Amino acid sequence: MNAPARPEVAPWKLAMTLAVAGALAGLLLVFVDQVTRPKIEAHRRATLKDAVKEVLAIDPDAGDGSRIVSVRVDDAGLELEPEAQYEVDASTIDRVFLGYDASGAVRGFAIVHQQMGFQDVIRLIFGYDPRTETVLAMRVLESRETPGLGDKIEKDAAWVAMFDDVKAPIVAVKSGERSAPDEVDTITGATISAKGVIDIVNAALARQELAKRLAQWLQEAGQ
Amino acid sequence: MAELLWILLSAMVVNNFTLYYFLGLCPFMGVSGRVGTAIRMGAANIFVLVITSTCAWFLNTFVLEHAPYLRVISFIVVIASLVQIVEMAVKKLSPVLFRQLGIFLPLITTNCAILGLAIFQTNRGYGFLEGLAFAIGAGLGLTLALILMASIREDAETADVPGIAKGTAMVLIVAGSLSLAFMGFAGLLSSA
Amino acid sequence: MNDATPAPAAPAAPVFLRGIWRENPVLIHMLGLCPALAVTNTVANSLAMGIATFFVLCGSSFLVSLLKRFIPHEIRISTYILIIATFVTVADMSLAAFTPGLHKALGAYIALIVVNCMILGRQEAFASKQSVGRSMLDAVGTGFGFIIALVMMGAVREVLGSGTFLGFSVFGDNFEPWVVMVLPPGGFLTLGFWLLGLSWWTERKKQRAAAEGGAS
Amino acid sequence: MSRPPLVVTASPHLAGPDSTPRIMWNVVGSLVPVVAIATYYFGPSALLVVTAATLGAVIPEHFFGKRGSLGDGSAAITGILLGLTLPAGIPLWMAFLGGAFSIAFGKIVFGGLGQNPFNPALLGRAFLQAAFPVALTTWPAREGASWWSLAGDNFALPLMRAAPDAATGATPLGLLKFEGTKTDVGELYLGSIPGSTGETAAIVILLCGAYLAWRRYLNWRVPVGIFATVAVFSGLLYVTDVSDADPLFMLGSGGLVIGAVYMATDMVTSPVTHKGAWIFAIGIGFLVVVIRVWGGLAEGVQYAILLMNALVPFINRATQPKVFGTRREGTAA
Amino acid sequence: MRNALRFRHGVHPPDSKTLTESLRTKRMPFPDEVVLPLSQHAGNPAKLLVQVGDHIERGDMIAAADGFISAPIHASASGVVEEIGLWPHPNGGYQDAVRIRVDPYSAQVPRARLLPEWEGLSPKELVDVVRDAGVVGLGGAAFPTYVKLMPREDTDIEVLVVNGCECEPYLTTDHRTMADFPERVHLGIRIMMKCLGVPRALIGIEKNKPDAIEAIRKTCPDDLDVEVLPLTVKYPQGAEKMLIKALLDREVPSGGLPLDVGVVVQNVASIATIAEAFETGLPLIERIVTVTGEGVAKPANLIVPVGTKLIDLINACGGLTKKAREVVLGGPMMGTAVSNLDAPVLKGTTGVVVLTARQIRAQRQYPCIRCGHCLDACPVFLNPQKLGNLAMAGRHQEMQDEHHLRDCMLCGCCSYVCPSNIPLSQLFGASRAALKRTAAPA
Repeated sequence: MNAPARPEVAPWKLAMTLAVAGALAGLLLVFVDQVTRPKIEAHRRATLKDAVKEVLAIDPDAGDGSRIVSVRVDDAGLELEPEAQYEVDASTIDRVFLGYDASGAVRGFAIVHQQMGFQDVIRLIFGYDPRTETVLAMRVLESRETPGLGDKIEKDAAWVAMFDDVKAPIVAVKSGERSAPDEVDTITGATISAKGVIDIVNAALARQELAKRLAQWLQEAGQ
Repeated sequence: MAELLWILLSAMVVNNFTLYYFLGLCPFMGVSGRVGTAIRMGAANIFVLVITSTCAWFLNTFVLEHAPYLRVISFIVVIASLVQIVEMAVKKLSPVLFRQLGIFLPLITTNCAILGLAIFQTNRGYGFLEGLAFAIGAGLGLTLALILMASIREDAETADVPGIAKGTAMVLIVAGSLSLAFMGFAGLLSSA
Repeated sequence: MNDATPAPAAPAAPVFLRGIWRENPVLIHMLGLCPALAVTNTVANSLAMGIATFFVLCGSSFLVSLLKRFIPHEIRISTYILIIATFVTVADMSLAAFTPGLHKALGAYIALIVVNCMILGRQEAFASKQSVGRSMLDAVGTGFGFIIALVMMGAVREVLGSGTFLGFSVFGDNFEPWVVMVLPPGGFLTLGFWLLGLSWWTERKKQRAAAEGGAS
Repeated sequence: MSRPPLVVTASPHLAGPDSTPRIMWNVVGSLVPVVAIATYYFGPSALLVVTAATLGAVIPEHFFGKRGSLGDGSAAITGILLGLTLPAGIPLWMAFLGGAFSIAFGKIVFGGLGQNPFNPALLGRAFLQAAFPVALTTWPAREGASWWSLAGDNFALPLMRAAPDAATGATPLGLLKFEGTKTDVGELYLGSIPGSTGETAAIVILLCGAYLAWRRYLNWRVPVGIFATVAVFSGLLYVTDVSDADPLFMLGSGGLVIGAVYMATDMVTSPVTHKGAWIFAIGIGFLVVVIRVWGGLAEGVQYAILLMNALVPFINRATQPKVFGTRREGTAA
Repeated sequence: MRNALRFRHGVHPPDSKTLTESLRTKRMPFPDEVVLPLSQHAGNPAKLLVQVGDHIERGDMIAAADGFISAPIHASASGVVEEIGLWPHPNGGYQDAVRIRVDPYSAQVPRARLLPEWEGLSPKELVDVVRDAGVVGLGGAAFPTYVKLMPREDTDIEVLVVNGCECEPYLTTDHRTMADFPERVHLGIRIMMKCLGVPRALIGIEKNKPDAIEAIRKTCPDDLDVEVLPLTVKYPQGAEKMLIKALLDREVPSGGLPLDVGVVVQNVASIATIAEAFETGLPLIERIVTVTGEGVAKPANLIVPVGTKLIDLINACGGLTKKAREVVLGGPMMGTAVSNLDAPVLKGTTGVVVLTARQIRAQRQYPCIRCGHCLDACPVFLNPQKLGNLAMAGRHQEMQDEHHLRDCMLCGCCSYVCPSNIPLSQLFGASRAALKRTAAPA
């Protein structure tokens, strides 16, 4: 191959070869994309849906009559969507999910939000009942907090459970000193991460007065 | 503005590209023998990273919206060709600058920091200015790590390093120590 | 892959074995350090990254050696990168589709396989000059070497950093994990530690051999 | 007449009064009161932790270090200093591990005494902090307990987790950062506050440091520069209401005093020139305040020193002395 | 503006001068034989003029100067040339030397000669007298003195600096010269000033010699513009550059000479020798030597014939004690150790210091701990720490190109303060030698 006298190759030929190679590669990728994209997207939707189900503690797929609908949120107002869409922009909260329990009563909203934590952005979902102004449950979806410390916001079940039925807005208190229904402990050694999570929940509810708008919207819908 | 500053500082020290994300390790291991070289390499890196960030933003906004599966290919091809063009331009326009930085440019293109920057920037959904801050921060971070490593290595040249630790093993342990030290910046500005 | 017949001129075994240990891409040549450090905090991640890289390496070696006649010398690097990037994208999408958990854990580093110098290096140094069979042997050997190195890293980091191996508890529940091992400094230190250990071992072997040579 | 055996050595034929082992052992000696006061405040646990860390440092030095290097005392200093930066309640195996890491990866790998770029004790501590963040930030509270009681779970089995200790406190810095409460400054300087074993009793450490500075075994410019920078910078932030910590609090809290007096002044890892020492000290002071005020951690002294350690070769390069006869070019002759 | 009279950096070794500083100089009895090496000065060795068997009188020239930088050598005792050949030299090796058996019955009176009347001579003629008398710098370097007396025409000398510091520990020869022969010093200054055409002279004396300062001040003639300036006691105060810095606050440029700042420096003992040549008409054949140290039974300041063997000299002082471990020619900071006591006293031998085992630097060497004490000690502001590392790594060229190895005076301050006992100045000397070797073939 490496013969000293290499024949000169015309530039157009080089370009052609590259173009052909590029086209072939592109074609291949389009094909693979066609195959995998539905799977990837389905997975994404399923993950989100599972999280919604978890924080609202209902399972519409069990056929017990509970159901989840999605509500589009924008400046104009909230708008019920004909079919539940499991896509959400977590930084602007362009969509929330409304769950009804088996009896048909409103269970609450599931809200996805993200903000800076200690190391990086924390993305979480929580259930919220605007009528009682109570957070139902909280799950961290994505975080890169320090393993062993900050990641307790995800892995410490006892701590995560503190978000069950806590009054919003939540007040962060020192570890082990929770005394009121609107308080959540921080974690020793990971105060910032823990506070970050609490802040994200509060910020989501305060964002463009979301809590108020949700309550109002529910009232207008007569529920 | 505060957001941009945070992005810059984050890429530079908090999550330093080399010491936290392991990007740009090849020059970190290879070109960190002399402080002078390290500074030039760093400067060339900043330059290429800024170009990359701009390219990536452009591609993301106008091309990849429609064909995300072409991301990796288009990043690598477009960035590599652009750097090549810039290299030729620099050679023509300023031979001095080329002597200082030029030889590093092709090396940098196949450096994971470049592709890493483009991909991180895309994943995080940075806009144009944010991307720019990210690129400058990343570049400064790489330069900082390179300079620190180079000056430590220059000193170690006259040290009586045990035979089995000579070379890469010692560089890695220095890198690990630097990485430990940089953990002090964890959470910088995030609590404010 | 085993049915790829080696060229009769030279023995196939060295081609295959070389990359696995004696010229291990990570431990000896310091190639592909970025993934070797970034994603090896668990054995599972290491394996996944290793296999993805293995796939890309074999795929591109196959194509490059197959098409070497048609690739003009002037644009060979660009072509290799194009081929590698294609395989990487395929791997990326497949992982996302079939093992989303792993895909999330490996993150951006899958895409970064493209700039893994090891892969480009094998194309330039071997696949572009050798027959398909030998290229595949070389790719498989090097790929295995890469996986071995990654798993070595992952094993130390997971066992110490999480007290588990492939998710199974090693020390019991009361183990205090060394968190640092799954953090970036742990990556550098673990590789440094392996290199120290290996060179200590080689040194000792050399000394033994010298001592025996001197004695006889 | 019988002639005594004569030797021939190179000039100068006289040796100065200092020797490296003497410097090192003097530092060890000056640490004795610090260990004593730590033991007084934290009970036998403090002594145990310091001993474990020292053994951890000395044993690898003995087996893997250069022949006879144990006698120069530097490994002992590393171990004692590491022990003094740890909470009294941590399992002894962690202290031992930290000491071993300090010496093996912080020193021997670079060729032993004098060749290491980072302060080994702090490197060991940074490693421990990254490895066992919980254990390293669990400060036993001492109120009410008898002096003889152990401060935590010192005797946890190797590699095993410590039993959670019921009575824990928070350091003054932690209280300020995460709870917004401020500790009385008087307590900081004299006393019994939760923290690492060597963090308390700043006065004793300052006195020991003054002794070493007087013997020229440490460069006074470093601690002075650090204290001055911290005071000025944190004062500036205090009067502009950026931070709640007044300079006195900043100076007295956390590991600043022991860090500035004993860690930053480590000859091996601080600059050789006076100008460099000032730059080094100012850098440390600045980083300490930055990390404490804007960082995610309550305490930043160890990281500030390690980061500036990394810069030392660069600082040394940049502050080479001006050679005699090259300074006033033009005016001379 | 003049600062306190000191230079920056330097070291303070214990000066140990009390052993001999108050002892008046005595004349040593003539030994049985004297050995006169042909190379006793900087520059070319002298050219031999005598043969074995020749009978010579004290003061006769036995070897003539060879070339510009060289000096003649004169017999320091009357007797017979017994041997001309290799003989142990104080620098360690063997060198050509003339061995003279001293005539035990001789009165040791020199031949009658005309005393030169210095007042009537022109500078040129004065210089010739000094040259013919074989006068060299007695401070140790033994640089032929007459060269210093005839500076290039284009230089503008403002002041003569007389070096009476004697900063080396133990040595008291300069001290005694000033205290015992102050008039002679003044005469020497006069002659030098005339040669150089300088109106003004400064004498720098370290503060630890109050009697010397007193004597020089008291005897100073009114018509002579001479100022005695006490200096801080500090080593190496007697180095030319340091002395000029302390007295005049002028820095000799790197690589330059005192002439570049309008100064000529001369050691006080050499100046006295110049005067002696005019007072007695005798060439340089004897000098004051301090024999001292804890290893000598009876320390003394002796007027010694050049060429006296060390063993004779030491025996004249009661011999070595049991503690004696190292015999150093010159001061303990820059002098050289000798093992063979048959080596003779040279013109430049300021003292013989016998050190004990406890004093010498034979302890274990430790690695550099970067304490920076050497940087604080180096009087020329080098970085001995860096230089030492480079020297041990064999990177000599880098030392010269980037770290000013050439400015090192090998004063030994860095080695003295080094707590790790690293022989820094020795390393630098070796590096310079290595550089010279590599440069020579090219």
